[in-house]
Amino acid sequence: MFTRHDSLKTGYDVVIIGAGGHGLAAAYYLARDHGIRNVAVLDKGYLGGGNTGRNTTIIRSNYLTPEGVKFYDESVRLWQDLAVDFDLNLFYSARGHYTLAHTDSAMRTMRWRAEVNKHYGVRSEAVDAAFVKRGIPSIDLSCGGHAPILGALFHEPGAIARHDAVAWGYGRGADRRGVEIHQQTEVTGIRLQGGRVAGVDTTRGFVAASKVLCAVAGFTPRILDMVGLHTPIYVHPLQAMVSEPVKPWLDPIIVSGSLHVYVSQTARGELVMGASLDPYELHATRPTLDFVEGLASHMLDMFPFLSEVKVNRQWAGLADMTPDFAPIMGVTPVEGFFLDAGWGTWGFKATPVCGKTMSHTVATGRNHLLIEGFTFDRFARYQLTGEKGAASVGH
Amino acid sequence: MKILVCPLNGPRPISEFAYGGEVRPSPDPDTCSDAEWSSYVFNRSGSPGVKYEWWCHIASGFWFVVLRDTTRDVVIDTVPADAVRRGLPRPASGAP
Amino acid sequence: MTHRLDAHSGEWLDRSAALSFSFEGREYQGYSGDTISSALAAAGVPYVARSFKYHRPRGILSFANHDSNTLFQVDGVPNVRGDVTLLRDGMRVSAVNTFGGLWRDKARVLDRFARLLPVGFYYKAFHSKALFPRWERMFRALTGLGEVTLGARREATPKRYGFCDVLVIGGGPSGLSAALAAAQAGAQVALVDESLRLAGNGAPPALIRAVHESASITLFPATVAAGYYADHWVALAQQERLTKMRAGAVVFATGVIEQPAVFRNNDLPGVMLASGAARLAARHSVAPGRRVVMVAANLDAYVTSLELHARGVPLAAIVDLRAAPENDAAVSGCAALGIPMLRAQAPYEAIRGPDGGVAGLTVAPMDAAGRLDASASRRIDCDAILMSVGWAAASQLYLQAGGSTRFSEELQQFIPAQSPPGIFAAGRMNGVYDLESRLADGRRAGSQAAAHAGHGRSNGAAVARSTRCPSHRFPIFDHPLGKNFVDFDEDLQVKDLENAAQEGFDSSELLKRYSTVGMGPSQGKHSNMNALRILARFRGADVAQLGLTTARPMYHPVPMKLLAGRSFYPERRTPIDAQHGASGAVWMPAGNWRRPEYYAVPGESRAQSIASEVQAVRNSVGLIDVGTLGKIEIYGPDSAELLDRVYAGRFSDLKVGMTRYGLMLDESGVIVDDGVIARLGEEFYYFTTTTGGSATVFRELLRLNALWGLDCALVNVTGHRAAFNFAGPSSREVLQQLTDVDLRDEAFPYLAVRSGHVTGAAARLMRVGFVGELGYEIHVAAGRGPEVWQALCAAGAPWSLRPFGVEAQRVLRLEKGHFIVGQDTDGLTDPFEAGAMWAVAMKKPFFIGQRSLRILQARGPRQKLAGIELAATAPLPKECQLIIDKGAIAGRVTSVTHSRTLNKSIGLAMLSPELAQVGRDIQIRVDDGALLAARVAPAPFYDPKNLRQKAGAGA
Amino acid sequence: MSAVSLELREKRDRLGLKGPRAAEWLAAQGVELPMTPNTWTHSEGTGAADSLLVARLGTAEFFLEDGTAGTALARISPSLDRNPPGVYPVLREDWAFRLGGDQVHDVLAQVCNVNFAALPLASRPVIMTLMIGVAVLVVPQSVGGRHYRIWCDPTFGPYLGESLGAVVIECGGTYTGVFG
Repeated sequence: MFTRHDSLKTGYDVVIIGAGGHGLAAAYYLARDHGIRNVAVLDKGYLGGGNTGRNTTIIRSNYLTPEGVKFYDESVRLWQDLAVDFDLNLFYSARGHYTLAHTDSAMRTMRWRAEVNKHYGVRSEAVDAAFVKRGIPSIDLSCGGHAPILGALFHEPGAIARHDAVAWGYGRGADRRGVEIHQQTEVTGIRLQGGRVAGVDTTRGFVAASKVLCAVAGFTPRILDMVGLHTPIYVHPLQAMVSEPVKPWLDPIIVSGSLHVYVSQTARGELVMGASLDPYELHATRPTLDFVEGLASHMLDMFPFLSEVKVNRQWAGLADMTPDFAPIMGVTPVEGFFLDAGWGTWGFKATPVCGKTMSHTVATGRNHLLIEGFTFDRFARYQLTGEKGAASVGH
Repeated sequence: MKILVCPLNGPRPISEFAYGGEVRPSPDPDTCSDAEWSSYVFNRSGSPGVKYEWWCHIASGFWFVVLRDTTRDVVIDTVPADAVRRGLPRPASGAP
Repeated sequence: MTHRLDAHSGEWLDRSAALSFSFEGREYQGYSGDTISSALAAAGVPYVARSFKYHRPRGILSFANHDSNTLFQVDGVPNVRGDVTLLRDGMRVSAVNTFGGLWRDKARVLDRFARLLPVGFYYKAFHSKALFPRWERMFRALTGLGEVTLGARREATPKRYGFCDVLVIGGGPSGLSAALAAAQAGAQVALVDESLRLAGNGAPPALIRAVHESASITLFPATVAAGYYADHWVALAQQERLTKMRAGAVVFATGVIEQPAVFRNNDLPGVMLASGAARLAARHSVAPGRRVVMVAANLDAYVTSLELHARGVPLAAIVDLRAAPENDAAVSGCAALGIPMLRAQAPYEAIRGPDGGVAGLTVAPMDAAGRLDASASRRIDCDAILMSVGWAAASQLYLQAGGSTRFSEELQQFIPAQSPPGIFAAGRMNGVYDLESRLADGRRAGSQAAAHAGHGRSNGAAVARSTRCPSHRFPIFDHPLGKNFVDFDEDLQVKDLENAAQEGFDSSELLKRYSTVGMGPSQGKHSNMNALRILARFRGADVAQLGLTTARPMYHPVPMKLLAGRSFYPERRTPIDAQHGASGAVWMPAGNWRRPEYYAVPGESRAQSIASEVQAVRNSVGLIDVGTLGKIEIYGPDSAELLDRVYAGRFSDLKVGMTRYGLMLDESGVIVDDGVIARLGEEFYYFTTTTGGSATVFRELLRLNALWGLDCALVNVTGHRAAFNFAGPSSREVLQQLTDVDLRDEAFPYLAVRSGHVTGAAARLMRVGFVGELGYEIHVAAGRGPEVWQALCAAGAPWSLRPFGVEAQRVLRLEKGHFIVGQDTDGLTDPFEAGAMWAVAMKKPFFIGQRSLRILQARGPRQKLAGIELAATAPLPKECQLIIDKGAIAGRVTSVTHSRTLNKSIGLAMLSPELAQVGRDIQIRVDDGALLAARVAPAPFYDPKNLRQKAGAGA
Repeated sequence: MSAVSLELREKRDRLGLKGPRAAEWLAAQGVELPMTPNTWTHSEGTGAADSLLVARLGTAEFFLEDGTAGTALARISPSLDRNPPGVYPVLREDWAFRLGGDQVHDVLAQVCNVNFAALPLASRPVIMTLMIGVAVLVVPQSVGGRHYRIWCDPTFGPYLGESLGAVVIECGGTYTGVFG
């Protein structure tokens, strides 16, 4: 699938930091759509080893703001053709997505999202508890009496995919088009000349490049320090866990903001479960017991019959958080330095559209229209996007 | 579960505490530029390092300041809240 | 035909207690003390499972829960661990993942297509948009293991916190001696062991006895240390509960896990790990077979052979991979028994018999380089093949604890390199193999751990690691026809891993993800080591250079019921909760409170009840419990200063005895909370916050007070005070009967606050309210709340008082045009946008959010909150439906209701500024997509001059 | 007596105080104060479990609860009405529980992450912690058998009582004085 390159060239047209889904997607589209093939993708670890391989693989476009909806809707469109583009089965599986509402204020937010979605032709509806029960007959609507379900936002196109395969597909596609992927190659510094990018220092030597794209969710601030840029991004761990395989019984994807649960069942029969962000800053992916305790408890509130189902494994990733729950993308004050960051807990679903828009932005030097709402300078201008809505829970 | 040593209540599991974010001195609102102010309001020092942080022991409502290595999740020092006013010693980065 | 051996003194069975159980619908017998696996083995069932992918027949492999062959569906519970689950009388056991049962599993045809299903095949097939959905349905039908029983009840098991000085994980010789040494040093010790009985695994009986008798050692048998977490916090999973153990220090005596040899058909039923066979025979008196071949690469093979022979199990041969076995009594012992012993021979292929099990083993000579000469291979007839070729350290927990390991070429095993403080390794996991050394190593670790926990002095004489290598460096043998399995959970063969590496997945992490090696229920316990060896061979590297994948909890999978425990949900109730219930309250959640949405009256619909509650307030008097509001007192010389800094308005100039509305912003100028601030003294204020904000606002005020070092003190009385809003034209008349406070306008004007008594209870009365009628907020001590509430209800009865709920209050406040923070405002709304600048004192020297407001003023509002109204006849739009202007989104309805009082529908909407002009016509998109006409209207809608509240003028 | 018992106490006279001069003022009222933060003491010398309890919460806050027959608070409270400077009253409407019995630590181990069994009673510690999610004030006492006095916000009282009670009863104990 990939070529192992023994040595780095002295320079490339574009250096992409981070061989995760986003970085590889950008490389893929740079090569495929913009004819820029003299590209190196550098990763301090291994391909797809960051959040690409640690997320809960949910793909949806039921966002709150017009900027968000248009952006993620384009992503969903791209997802659907990816397997064929790659000639690689990504197990992209549209299963329907329920965001449960347990309070009337949550119900209000669901309707808000549904109305904005429908305005842009995205299939979402605010539905009542009876609809939820029809879609998920096994669910306990009372949630053990703790948080009765009043309704939900039902998002029909909601899907899951085999996360690792996405990185492999983009990696192989880029590799075949001449892009070099260098794993175990850490960027240790970025050289500037007259305020513009000249190249990057790595653990394997200096590499010249006039354009550098940073796509290292969870590690963004460390790279930004190298070019002296400041952003609102702060990093908290996000944990997840997976059960051992059981025969499929759960078709749709379920999210509950109040209970801090999201869950879907993979093609292997495993239940993949996530919850909310860890409560404090940490740059390590250590797991915690409180996390599995809380998540298991809330899972059993919704699905009491899972009492005997066993948790096989837990893990964590590092999430770039922003104050308005929207990414930070595009050109930056440092000429030739491009940013694809601030992905919080929702970066996986954006992989294809980030590749598309960032490759355009890197190739032309101008922000793609779809990312105008996510620019680097919006905070200085007090022009935050309203993705946070009224609530403060965002999966 | 992580143990945090509260200056008032002693060692307790971290679930007894609320995290108050990094201690960040504010620029003088009357003299600073809009850019300086928006940077203070929104920007964060997101890189890993040894940072002073606000922590509150929930049951007693006791706030104090923790010097923590955010890479290893190791507490290096705890100081009373009023130390923030008097000026915190600069952390020797990469401290034990 | 049974494989049960004659009874012997050491067996774990109670032969007087026969148990009957069913497997795949057939009845069998076992004994008390049997596990499901041992009972099935004794019963001589040819095989017990079908494999995950190819549905090949599988038998018992590790008898240690280190493989997924013995996962069963038991009485409706999926994936029960047969190796370690005790047999119960009447158990109904069946295999998982079969179609039409174990014996005639329809999916067994997959085995024949194995060639067509190489690793990652599913990434390369069936991904046309048209085909995938069909293929996926098929795949989902085939996938998974056991089946959940929908509708099964939730089991709430108690969890507990545990505390000890030294936690020892592992009850083998080193673990036992570590525990005893730590206890003798004065430490409180917890000793955890997986197996059903703490049998010591070959430790001296005296040691076992001493541990059992020690008062300072708590034993946790049949307990899995499932995960290590920060600061010596270990999850102990027992049968029916989770214990969260906090230790001062931890000793990892977790031992080693036996690894299979990899050769063609090494997964046939009857091919077993030797240690598993030994346990079966010793504890459960089950013979692995009638004619057994031992594949050997270490001394354990010969020791086990002697044990088996002693239990009456005939050995057909010992096939040693090495040119020369150890010079040891066990070896000569086997020779003396006349067991045929082959050397420098390797297993080439296991022969399948008619019943699907083993009929023989072909062995081939192997040269020093490990090459087999298949032409010279010969067959040995047998019905069981035991593998004793090596071990892998059970270092998962040690690695989770931050320990680091290095690969020892001498021992062919990862051994501890560096341990963090309070973490100690001992025994075979530490590379120490012979019994005396393990005991010594345990003593060393135990005393070091005790010392670390503050007991005794560590006498840590390091113990030399073994010189004899217990593990073969490459027990993996190619075969042109493959079926030489590395991972039994995932049906992975040697070539699968080589192909994956070939495709570029040539690091241990990538190999794991692409091939799924080690991702099954046994988490690589029997497969990671061999997979690593295969990868190393492919890369031409040493195992040491590649390293292990990250070890994560759980060590063994843990049922969610244990992790969840009982689940506690703190719920708050106002002091009036019981009275609400008695008055027919229909509850709604409000944060962790429950509040009456409205009070149901027999014969009235919900809408009628809410309407009547509204009318009561407008026309006579109503009573609502507002006890969920945050209530804070602030005392001291700097009280006014603090309030001036944290609220946007000014409170230092508030007169004693008066109240004022307060708006709270964050640093970015966004509205985050609001409330009423009452000045009760020069240096004493009492104020309220929103229900949702009370805890966070109070905590933030404490922080700011600590930061600023002001001379004032904050007291949170939210739960300690009951609060009601008593409102309506008749409220004064009714209340005056119950209070010593003079309620006349001149004595108690609008927005004033007074202290006095209501029905004898000390009370604070504020002439304020959300609902726009003459009214009083009444705050009393929580304990007096119920009697005051009842007195008000009784006194109001002649005026047909109604208690009213949250819904009625929403109508009433909307008629007054009051916004609700969080409903009518969102996460970015500033006071300019909310039209609340009247509550902001920009001239103050400082308040939180002030600096940002200056910037926002220049930026200008992006949206504006405005009143809207619709004709009474128009359908009522829903909250959060959109305002559409020229086909674009131009805002949203934040609140809307039908007002009987005003005979029209009214609401608030967040609009684009150009639309937010009184009189402007707007369009709302409603459910069916139609556009509904509405008009921007001035708020308040009701009593705009606020005369009713100010003057208290009756209608 | 059963292995473990939870008792919901009837309301007694209580007084909460904080502020820079609270200690000084209490001393002036003849109340014997605990000197170190988060400790408690019995006033009126007796040391009997039922006499006036004085707990120091942090440095500058005090929580006093009278015995059933106590008169101390009735005596000193009135002089608070003169609003002495630097002395701020704290309304304490807490629910109060008494948890005791041989198996008391089995119960506590299921509801709280503090190692109560290891507390040094001699130093008379006051514990402010979270118990099944609720902030509580805990005072361990040994007079009349090892037991714990627990106070919580009254709006959490029903939840804490019902939840603790359930655990206690499951451990073969009794829960008395249940309200409503």
